[in-house]
Amino acid sequence: MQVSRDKLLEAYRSMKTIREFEERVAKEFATGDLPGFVHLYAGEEASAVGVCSHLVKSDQIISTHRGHGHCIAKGCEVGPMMLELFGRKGGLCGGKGGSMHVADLSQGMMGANAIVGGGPPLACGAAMTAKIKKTGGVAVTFTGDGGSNQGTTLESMNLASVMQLPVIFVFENNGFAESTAANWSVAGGDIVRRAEAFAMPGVQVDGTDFFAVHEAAGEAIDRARKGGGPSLIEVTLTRFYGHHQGDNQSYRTPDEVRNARESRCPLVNFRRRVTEASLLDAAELDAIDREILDQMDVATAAARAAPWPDAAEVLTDVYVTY
Amino acid sequence: MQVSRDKLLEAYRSMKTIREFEERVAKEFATGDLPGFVHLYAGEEASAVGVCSHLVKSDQIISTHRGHGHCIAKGCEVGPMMLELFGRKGGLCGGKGGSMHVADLSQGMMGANAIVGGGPPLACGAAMTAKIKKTGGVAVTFTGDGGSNQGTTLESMNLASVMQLPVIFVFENNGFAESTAANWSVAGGDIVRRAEAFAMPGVQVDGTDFFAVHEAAGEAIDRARKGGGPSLIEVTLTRFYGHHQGDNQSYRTPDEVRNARESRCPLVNFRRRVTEASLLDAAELDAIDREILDQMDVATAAARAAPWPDAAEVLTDVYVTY
Amino acid sequence: MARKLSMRQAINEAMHQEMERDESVIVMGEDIMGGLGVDWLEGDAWGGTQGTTKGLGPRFGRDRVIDTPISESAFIGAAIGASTTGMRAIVELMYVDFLGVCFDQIFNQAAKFRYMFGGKAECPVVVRTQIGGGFSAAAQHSQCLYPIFTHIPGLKCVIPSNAYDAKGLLIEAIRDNSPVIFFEHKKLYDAETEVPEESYTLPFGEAGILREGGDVTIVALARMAHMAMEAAETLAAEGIECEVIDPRTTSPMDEDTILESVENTGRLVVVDESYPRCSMGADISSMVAEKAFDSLKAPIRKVAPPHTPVPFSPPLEAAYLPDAARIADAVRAVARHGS
Amino acid sequence: MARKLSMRQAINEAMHQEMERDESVIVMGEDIMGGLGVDWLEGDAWGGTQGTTKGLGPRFGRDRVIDTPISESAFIGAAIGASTTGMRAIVELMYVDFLGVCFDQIFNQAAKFRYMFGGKAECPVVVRTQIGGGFSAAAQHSQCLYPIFTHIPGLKCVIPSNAYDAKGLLIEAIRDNSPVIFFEHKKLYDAETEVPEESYTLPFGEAGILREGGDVTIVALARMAHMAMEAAETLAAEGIECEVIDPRTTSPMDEDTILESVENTGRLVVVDESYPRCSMGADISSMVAEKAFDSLKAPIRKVAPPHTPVPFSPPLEAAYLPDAARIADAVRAVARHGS
Ligand SMILES: Cc1ncc(C[n+]2csc(CCOP(=O)(O)OP(=O)(O)O)c2C)c(N)n1
Ligand SMILES: Cc1ncc(C[n+]2csc(CCOP(=O)(O)OP(=O)(O)O)c2C)c(N)n1
Ligand SMILES: [Mg+2]
Ligand SMILES: [Mg+2]
Repeated sequence: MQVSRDKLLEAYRSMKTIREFEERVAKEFATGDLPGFVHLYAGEEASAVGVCSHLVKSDQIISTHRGHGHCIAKGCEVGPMMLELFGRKGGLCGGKGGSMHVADLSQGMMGANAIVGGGPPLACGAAMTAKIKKTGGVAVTFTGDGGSNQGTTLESMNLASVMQLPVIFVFENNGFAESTAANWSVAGGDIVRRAEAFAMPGVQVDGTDFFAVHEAAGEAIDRARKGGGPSLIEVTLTRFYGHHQGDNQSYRTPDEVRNARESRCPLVNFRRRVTEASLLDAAELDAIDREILDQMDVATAAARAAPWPDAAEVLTDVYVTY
Repeated sequence: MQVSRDKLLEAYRSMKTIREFEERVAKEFATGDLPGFVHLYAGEEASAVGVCSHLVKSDQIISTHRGHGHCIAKGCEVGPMMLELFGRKGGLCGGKGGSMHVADLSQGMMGANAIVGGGPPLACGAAMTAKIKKTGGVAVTFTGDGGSNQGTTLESMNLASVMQLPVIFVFENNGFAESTAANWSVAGGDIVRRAEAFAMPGVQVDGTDFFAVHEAAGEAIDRARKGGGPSLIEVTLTRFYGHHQGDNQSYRTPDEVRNARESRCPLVNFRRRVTEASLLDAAELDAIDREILDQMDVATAAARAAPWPDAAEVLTDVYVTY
Repeated sequence: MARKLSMRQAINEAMHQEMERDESVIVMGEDIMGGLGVDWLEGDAWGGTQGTTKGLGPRFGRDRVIDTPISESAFIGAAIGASTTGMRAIVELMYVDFLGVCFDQIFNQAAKFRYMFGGKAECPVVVRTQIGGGFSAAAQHSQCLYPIFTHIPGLKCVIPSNAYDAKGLLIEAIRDNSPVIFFEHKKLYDAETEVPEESYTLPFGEAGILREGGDVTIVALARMAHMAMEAAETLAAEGIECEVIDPRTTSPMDEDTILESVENTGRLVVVDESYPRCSMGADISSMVAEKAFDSLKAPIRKVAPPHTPVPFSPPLEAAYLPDAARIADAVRAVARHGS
Repeated sequence: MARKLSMRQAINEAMHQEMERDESVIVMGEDIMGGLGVDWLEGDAWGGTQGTTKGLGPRFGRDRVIDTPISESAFIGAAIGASTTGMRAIVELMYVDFLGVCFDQIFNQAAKFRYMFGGKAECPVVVRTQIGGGFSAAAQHSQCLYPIFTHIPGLKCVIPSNAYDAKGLLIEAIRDNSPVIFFEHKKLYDAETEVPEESYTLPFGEAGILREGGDVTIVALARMAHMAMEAAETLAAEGIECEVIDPRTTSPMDEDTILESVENTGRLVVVDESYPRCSMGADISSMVAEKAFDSLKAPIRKVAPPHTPVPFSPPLEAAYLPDAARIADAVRAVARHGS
């Protein structure tokens, strides 16, 4: 699949934004000023961006507890996201959701979701809407290797298949669910073998390779748009941080993490690939890098300076009528 | 697999008992004196008996809403079962359970279960007990084609596989879940393809052929006893009655049901097979038939004559302490 | 307004009229049309286990009347997802007893979207479900469980006691932009009342006063409203005049109507078919005990089943379920107290 | 008895002692040992998300300390199945908020076996789970939900407020032959009390009297018991003496201790962190309003969060959760009433 120069620049910007957002969140969390739980997506950027670069605003995605990357890839703004993570006024969810519930329905982002396996049924529903209204839209549900074992996920695959829904099941297999290895928890080791069981096309791709993800997603999404039903994509990748901030990662060797940052970094791979092939040049990428770092400074400073939500907000938004 | 004469007689008796129990229940239900819902197993006998003839008392099975056949195959007594279905004192569950909850833990029968997909997790637990205590025991969970799509069933298959539990997933594919055809609701049409997805052996057998079921179950159970982990068996069969008594079966042609009774009857097939091969003779089978009909007369008369449970029973058996 | 309909027919008519009026309304569930996968079949095979969805499929087609596999999390979640992205799904949880295989989608997803997302989501889904005992359907098919849903912020709960209310409340539910759980008592499907042909709505949070009376207030829902009326008849003959109130929706709850009545009678009996702990009965009685304390002339009595599962055998089930006789006893005790 | 333990340690010790004593006790859940599938790893990778199961794996081995995939229905169902066939499983539902993906196994299976099967089944399973707010864990990780479990006949519900109670109640739970749900408030794991080294049990259905006082009774569970004690201190300085009662188990519920106290004080405040409708607070207040009606000198007051999901942002969550100040206000209002 040919990818235009503009698309490449956009993809790089998106991946880099995710990376720097996560690095910044890690730093801010360490100060103790960031409330709640955070689960970082660093290392997995090519999955979110490789998939979402095929989507338009009206397509829907749904994410997991590890949701920042999917938000950014789907077009959520970094400033309101940072405000949300800090729990401040002006946050993407008014401070009511936090990291585990960032959402922006106006961007087709149906939310991070703190229930493992919570997303796939909902994505089937978004796909139903597209199918009934004949919009040509698709829905994508991102799920982890751990989440691939949840019954709600599995039955959603059957539902999507028998209803021929335009939904893509993207399984981000980062090797672990908390501290439990996917090579144990996923029977047979591979998630992709479940595609066949539910009679849908499935493919396993290297999640450090943006182009591989992009191509696989393109095919699946195109098929779905044309009425060809659901697909499964298993993306193998590595998370650079622990399960959540605070995880001591005793189940991985320090080398493992270090090596991953060197050898399994989607950004490094992307940069090497596009510069070696002279598709983009290093200087323009460097410029983007600088821009993004500035953007993070601005977003963080703004979030830290922002007021808290009013206490009266506790009582609003529960029903449509109050 | 060779089956001894005694085993064959026992199998026939068990299948015929199931059949006549169900025919009698159908008749009694039509009088209006049988309370609640009943789901009849007639036509599916070779599945329950083909599997359970490999089991000993300490092995555990768990069933569905369509549970009478599994009960009888696992050794529950017909008299107390009939009392239970009539809701009388002396019923297998003291009249508290009824058709959808007949159970006899002393026979390794963990109960009919009125929640579709309720059984598989529980069977995994019984298998865990056997595994931890190293008894060589196994657990069998019977599930329908409809139940094969329930997330609880699917995730139980993964659990059993990664834990290598001695549990057999028997899927009784009778073509329908209520009025919904399995060829629609099961993605890809076959349940057996899911075995591969969860990395366990799987086989599809003709459920009108006792010998086929018996052989497949023998292999799976033997493997499980030896520590070889779970297996899946899809048994294709036909239910002779509607989903429940009262179902008008508008989704099947009258011919379909009539033909099934002729061409897809496990009892007819069994009799033909064993008499043609001179393994058993027709006269001894006829004798068994008469005995069983008598037994049903006795059980029904006893149930009709039995007293109701005392109203005070409402308050007992909820906790172990009251 | 002479036409009579059963509650089953009234519910069916409500869905027909709303599907006609609004293209975004869809209906989903197991066997709601039935026969899916049977090529030669035309029309409804079942039309739902209770026939409540009959005729919708033939009229509106399988695109909008959607049969599902048995996977409640997936298809109720899908109804919720669809309703968050532009549809208005009416989805059947065949029996409320099955909530345990799909409750997450209802209570953590549908109920919380709007709040968690800072008011930026709407989820106009209706979950229709059967409740209640009386058919010897035993422990896993006879529960009420509406207290569990009423407990959850973000869900509205509707529990009609008759055909007229059912139609108006269901249409209201379909048009409401919050998730609504609509509980149908299986013993009431055949009960008839007059029902207007035209479409109409009844507001949530407005109790019905089924009978006026100045001696004792009885609050009762669904089938228990009928039991309460029966008791009230008996009691009237004894000279005790009961005011019978049917809250109709438990979330929102019409506290005012109940409180006004108790301010007048000073005596309250709450009848509830749900399990007795953390129940609807406890909820209402506690609310009144707090807000009408000074009016109460006698302790509030709750009439409820014992704290056990629902038994199968008919005489056991009869002993288990509240009935008119037990309600009348409670009213007599309350009426006598302190007088 | 000078040794102090945190509630986390007390819970851990209880499991250690019971596993030592009884071979049939097993522990199951996600990451309770952790690191499964990592060949080179020895010992605990996590020991549970809260460290409550640390050391059990190294001591008793993976045969009895069983990590699971993320499939709560399957593994909680398996714990229930194992406990019905000879084991005594302690299984972790990591957060109570996840009940929606597995509740069927708990409320329709474990809770009902004994009854449905006419007394012929026992299911000595313990489900341990985290509850409560206070960590900005937001709407899907901060709920209490114990009213839902308390509603269900056949389940026993234990909600300890301190390390000493937690140890004794957990050992009792493990030895009990009925299914027990054991709720651990995540804000209390670090709270220390003196805890005897030897094994001991505390009976279910016996409330603890945390403080004696003759003016107002406060009933409060888990973290709210601490808030109530804080409020009681403040109020004592104002001359209002509170009796603070911690029910410790909500099913069975020690009604007598509460009723006796209210007969003495005539005034009651119930504090409950769960959602306010069909809640524990409503349950207790309704029980007292019925059974101690003649003793009540003032309306019972409930202190509870508003009827909304739990918000994320710290100041919002603080405004949401009941605290000592709100409890003290309620007590003052009750104390003043009619005097
Ligand atoms: C139903 C449910 N069970 C358990 C959890 C706790 N939990 C949160 S994330 C997680 C691990 C998820 O692993 P995976 O799906 O591989 O996603 P990853 O964290 O690797 O992105 C667990 C067990 C939860 N949030 N929801
Ligand atoms: C969780 C749940 N959903 C739905 C039902 C209602 N129901 C009872 S039996 C049945 C069909 C089951 O079909 P299948 O599994 O094929 O078994 P069969 O009846 O053919 O033996 C349904 C939908 C139920 N009891 N439990
Ligand atoms: Mg993972
Ligand atoms: Mg079937």
